[in-house]
Amino acid sequence: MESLEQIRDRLLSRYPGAELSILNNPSPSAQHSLVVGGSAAREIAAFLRDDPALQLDFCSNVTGVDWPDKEIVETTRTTIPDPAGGPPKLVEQKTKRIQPGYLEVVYHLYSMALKQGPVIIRMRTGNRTDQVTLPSLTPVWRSGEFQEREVFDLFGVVFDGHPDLRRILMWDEFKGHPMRKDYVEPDDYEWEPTPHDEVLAKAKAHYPAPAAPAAPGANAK
Amino acid sequence: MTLVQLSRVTPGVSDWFFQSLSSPFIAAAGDSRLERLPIIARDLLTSRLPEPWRWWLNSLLAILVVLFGFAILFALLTLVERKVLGRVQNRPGPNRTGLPFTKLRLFGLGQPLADGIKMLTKEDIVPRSADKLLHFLAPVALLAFSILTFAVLPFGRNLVPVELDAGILYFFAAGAGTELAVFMAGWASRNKYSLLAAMRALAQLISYELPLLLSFVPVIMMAGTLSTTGVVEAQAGWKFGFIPHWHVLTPWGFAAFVIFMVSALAESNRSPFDLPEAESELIAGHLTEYSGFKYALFFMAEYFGMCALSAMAVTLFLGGWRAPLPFLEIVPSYVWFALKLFALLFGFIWIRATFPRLRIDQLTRFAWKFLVPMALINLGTAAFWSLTCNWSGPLQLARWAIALALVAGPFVVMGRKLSRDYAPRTYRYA
Amino acid sequence: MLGIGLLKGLGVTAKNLVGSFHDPARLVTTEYPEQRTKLPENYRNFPFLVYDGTAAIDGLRCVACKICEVECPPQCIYIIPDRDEKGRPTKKPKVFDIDISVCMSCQICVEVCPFDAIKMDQQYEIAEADRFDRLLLKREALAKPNSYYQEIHPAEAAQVDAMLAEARRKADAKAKAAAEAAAAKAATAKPGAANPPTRPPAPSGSTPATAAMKPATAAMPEPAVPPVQPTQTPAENSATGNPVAPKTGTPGA
Amino acid sequence: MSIAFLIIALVTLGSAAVAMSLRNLIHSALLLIASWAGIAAFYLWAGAEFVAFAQLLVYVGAVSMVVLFAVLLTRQSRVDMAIAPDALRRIVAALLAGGATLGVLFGAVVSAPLPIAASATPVTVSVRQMGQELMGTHAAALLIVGALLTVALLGAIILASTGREDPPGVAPPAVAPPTRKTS
Amino acid sequence: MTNSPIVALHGTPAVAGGNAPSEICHSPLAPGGAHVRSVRDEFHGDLLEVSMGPHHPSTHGVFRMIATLDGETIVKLKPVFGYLHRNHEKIGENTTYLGSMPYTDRLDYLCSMTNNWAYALAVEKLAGQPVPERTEYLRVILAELTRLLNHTCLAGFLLQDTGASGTPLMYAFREREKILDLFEALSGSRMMCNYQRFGGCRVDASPEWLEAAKRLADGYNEFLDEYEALITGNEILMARTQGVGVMPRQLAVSAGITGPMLRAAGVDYDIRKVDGYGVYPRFNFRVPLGDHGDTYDRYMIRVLEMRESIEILRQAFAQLPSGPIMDPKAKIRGFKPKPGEAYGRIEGPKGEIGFYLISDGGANPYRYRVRPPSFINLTVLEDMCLGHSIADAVIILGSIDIVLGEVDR
Repeated sequence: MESLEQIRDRLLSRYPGAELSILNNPSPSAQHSLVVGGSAAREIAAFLRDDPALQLDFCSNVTGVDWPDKEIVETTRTTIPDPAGGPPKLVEQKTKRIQPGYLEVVYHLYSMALKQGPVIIRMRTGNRTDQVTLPSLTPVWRSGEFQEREVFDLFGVVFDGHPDLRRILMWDEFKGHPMRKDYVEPDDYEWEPTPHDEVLAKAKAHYPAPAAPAAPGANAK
Repeated sequence: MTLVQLSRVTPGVSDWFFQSLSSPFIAAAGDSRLERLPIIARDLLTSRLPEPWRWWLNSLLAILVVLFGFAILFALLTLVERKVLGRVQNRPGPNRTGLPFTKLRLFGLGQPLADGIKMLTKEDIVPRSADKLLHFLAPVALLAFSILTFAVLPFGRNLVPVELDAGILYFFAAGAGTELAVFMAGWASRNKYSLLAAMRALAQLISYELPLLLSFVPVIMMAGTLSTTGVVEAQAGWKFGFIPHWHVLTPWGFAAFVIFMVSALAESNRSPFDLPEAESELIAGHLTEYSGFKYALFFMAEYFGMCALSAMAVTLFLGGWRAPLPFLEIVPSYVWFALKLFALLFGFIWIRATFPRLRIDQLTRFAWKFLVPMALINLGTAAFWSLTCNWSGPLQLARWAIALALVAGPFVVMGRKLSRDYAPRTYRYA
Repeated sequence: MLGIGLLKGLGVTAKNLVGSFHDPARLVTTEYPEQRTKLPENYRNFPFLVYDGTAAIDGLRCVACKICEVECPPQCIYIIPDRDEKGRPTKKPKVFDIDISVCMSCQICVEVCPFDAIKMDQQYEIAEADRFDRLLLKREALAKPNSYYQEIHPAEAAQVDAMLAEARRKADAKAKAAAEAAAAKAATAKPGAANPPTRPPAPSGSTPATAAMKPATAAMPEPAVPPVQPTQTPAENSATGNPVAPKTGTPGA
Repeated sequence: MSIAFLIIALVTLGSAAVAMSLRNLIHSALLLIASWAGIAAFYLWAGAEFVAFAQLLVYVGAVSMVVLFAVLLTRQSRVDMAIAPDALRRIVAALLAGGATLGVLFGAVVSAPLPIAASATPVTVSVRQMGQELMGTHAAALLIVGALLTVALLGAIILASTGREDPPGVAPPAVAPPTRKTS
Repeated sequence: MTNSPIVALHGTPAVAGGNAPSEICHSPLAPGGAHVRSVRDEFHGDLLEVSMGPHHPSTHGVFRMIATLDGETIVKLKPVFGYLHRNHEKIGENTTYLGSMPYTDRLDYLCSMTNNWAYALAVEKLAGQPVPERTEYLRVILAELTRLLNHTCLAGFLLQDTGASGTPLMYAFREREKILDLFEALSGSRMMCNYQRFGGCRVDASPEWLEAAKRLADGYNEFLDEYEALITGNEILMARTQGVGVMPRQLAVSAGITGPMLRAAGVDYDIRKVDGYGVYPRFNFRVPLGDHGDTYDRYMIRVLEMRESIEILRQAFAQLPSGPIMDPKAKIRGFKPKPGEAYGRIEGPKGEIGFYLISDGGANPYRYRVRPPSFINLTVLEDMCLGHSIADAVIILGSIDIVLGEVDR
């Protein structure tokens, strides 16, 4: 099985315009992945499936991952020469930078013909609010049909070219995407019979009558 | 000699009265006291009455005994069916219900009582848009037709409710009415899908009516009469002392018996052909809009139909109330009839416990492409059998061989054609 | 030939029908509630708190360390540690609730509890009409004697008790050694100022468990082999030292 | 004229008459079947069991199904059940047809040598004799009856097939391949 | 009973339970749970739209199929999911690695041992955690016992769908009970075993337990012979299942079908042979392949796989080493794998069940994804059912072998 670098170089040679980069996976499983730019994704996928050396005809797993905006605090140390001729002072400046988040879709590809291990490709959306469309790979691997609908349903990634993009697990009138990190569930969503700590706080807003008739006596603080 | 003479509606003097007096003197085989017990009991009850009333009372007695007997048989049959089904599936079957308010379990004998009460107390919902009269009439008609068929069944040596010259024809004429009742049930519930399902059930009933009728024609040909007692008479006697002359023990008889039983399965909507209540039947077939006691009536009618058809099979093929061996004649004839009937009913239940269900198109193809041709060919074999009845010695063996060939040959050929594209497969390993 | 498969099928059902009358393997129903299947020793239903000695509440082994509350996946345990009059936390739970309508009896609390204070019960007939009050088991309802624990999990209980005894013996030995050392030091430094009194050895009742990380296997049941095997110290790893699932009366196996 | 005869006559004629007047097609079909059963009762009253059961088996069992299936499958809409407006011509035609059949029947009944008094015990004709008689002298009649039944069956099929849009010969368009865009 | 707010709460209209998609108008709900209404379609005449489920006797759990019928044959079939959806993956992200282990029992609730193993394998791959020999063998034994249990149940359900009144299902459940008793004796619970841990398993198998398991494995071939005598040669079953629901090879591979369904279509892909995880390379066993890819093949492949599983069990009992069942350095509490991601998969009875974990160094996984075999195997349900009748659709669904806990997650 070729290494990921060789695959990337062959892809770059065939599709000079595509943005391809290797994402290193530090864990001992060493399953590194190939980040594919959005534009030529479907051709690259078709190539991966039809190339005689690879024949990745089995798309085992399609996963959505939500990377919210990250606040990165950079501390830059600058030495300022002391105007009074004293020893230079070390000043740490903390610059807060918001790294824009994105939604990511990970495809685990295997080859049933050559029985070869996973080649993992990732596609990333522009950001988490408006640019959330990605080219759908269902025309290449039909196994993506339900899984991409699930990523659309739970993460909100719009796959263009998907034959039947609808919600699959939640009911059609459901608003919002539950698997996103910043998803706030409606507070009467699932009321615990014996609430304590923050669930109790949320549940209190829903008690019609005076203080916590339903909270069992034992939990009286 | 008859128990009651229904056929002569005219009040003309019927001749049963004189015959019943002369019965003790007929040196019929096995006329032990036990044998004539039912007739003695009947005479005891009706001897004091003047002439015209005695006939009414006798017919009333016969009706009561037959109806009461089959009602109890129905109740027992539901229990026995669930017990046998349970035992086949390695579980004890219903054994909790016994006498109400007591700890007595009675091996589940209280189950029919419990089911009856449940069915009686269930609410009987009639859809608003239903055709009230027909909706009510359907189960009644179905039950009436299946009870009518009991009139000609020879339960014992001279225990046939109505001695009709064309008894068998009467049996199947009454049986033909069930289709009408199924149609009424389907139509009256004004539900498009129960009508569709009723049409499907009708297709099944009609396509299995033909093999049913064709399979008893050879018996009539051999017995030479259409009356049920005549058929039983034709199966009297034993060959070489221990092989009874039952029709089932002849090649054509066995083939006709198998066709008859398979068609009987389909006529009473039993196991491989129980299409109406298959869940793939969109809803619940033509019984969708029925509940409560009407629903129970439908099932009572199905069980009565099953009992009537197996009783007729016993009469036609298994020698009616005849004992299998000469020295077994001491056992009264009605006991033999009951034993054979229970054996066939057990066969029905056994088949229901084992076989999956056929699809509607496979079911009708099986009837038209396999059963009807087999029945017609069987007619031919029976004709050959009757023509060669006077062959003797080695020719007898040839006669058996040819008859067997005439039965087995088409069976194998048509069997192979029918199951052309179904065969157990062998698998390769990677 | 058409029909052979059908006949074979009838043969199988007939064999089962006849078999159900004489072969116990062919009639497998145990008619609950009259007959009951014997529960294997490892069977677990809902947790309960073990207490030593006779006094139910203050004999509890639980020290309200809240490890189980944190580790419980459906978060159905709720503990409030007890405080004595001066506000210092005593090693006893004032409130210890388990909501068995939420608990899924996964026994992770038993696995992570360093003090063997919580074990899995085998009581399964606990249907209730009301979903709240009676399915929320309080401390009093949860506490059960160690003898009960011996009764339902004999092998496992034996191993746990042996370990506790071992830990207690080692704690006493350490305490005695510390006492002698202190006495010796006091003797040498007698002319000096009197030493502060040595800390009385911890009350025997609730010896803090050895801080060493208890391997998960130790809490598991021992083989039902009659002699209680010496508890396996983490280092020594004898071949058959593993806690094994005891003999199981698997009916009809 | 015994009471039984009167009852059977009343039932048969009554159901036939009501069958004509009902608007609900299925009810009239069922009443028609009831009148056939009445005729079977007549045979029974006359002592001819075989014919009665044959009638029951053939008519109530089989032909009734054909009629009911035909009625259901034709699915005529209600409108053409109404009587046509120019009633005069229709009345004259009806009278003519009715009068003709009445005359023929009356002639047959009068001229046929019916035995006047019902004999004491009607001669019991065994099924065997009837079989020989049927196959021997009346074989032609048997064939005609067979033809009549096939005509009835064909009529039902033709009635049913007129309603379908495309003539039965043309197979319905092959099922379109499942377009991915479902709704 | 006090008027608890629950009743008040759930009475409110904005209840979160949700209702069925609105475009299916609720025509008379008939027994058997089938809403039916007629739909006019331009080129078919009046079609019949039948919605079977979510509580329908033949759908295995809360699964719903909206089938559009033209008379008898199916023209369109739309599966509807989500009735058992509880967002298992979000729960996985809010619980520790160990805390998710009991939840994996609830995925495919017929085969909890293989779910546990798949999750443990993925976490061990993520953290590079070694596993002692004895545990590897115990895992293989329990996985093959689960495969026996699952395939026996499937054969029973398939026959139940064709209408055999429960007899094959009862025989299947009689054998399943014996295996569940073994699991209960070992792990404490029949179906919710929660038995594997990262780097080992919880309880060692006692010699008596192993003896009982060996007896079961030896007796299983005898049961299978009796079972096949009842079913495999049965002409009615062959008529109902042969040639029904055919799935071509290319469609199977492209649609990501795995497990017995794939091998019934003739594709030689068994993860036990391909990945060689655990100690499977040490056993020699064969992988049966079908040629027609129809419902009968899917049933037969599972029966042949059961015979192979018995073979594996026999070899595993013979080679089972003694020794520790838990890696001493494995941590139960405070298990924080280094940042990174891993995808571990095993050959579950229903197909390839895999876990994809992304760790950010914390106690909870950053992303916890389950690769559900029955959910993905349902992709081809419509392609297989077109042109068949409703009675066949019920059997085709049965032959796919789905469990709704895993489909809806």
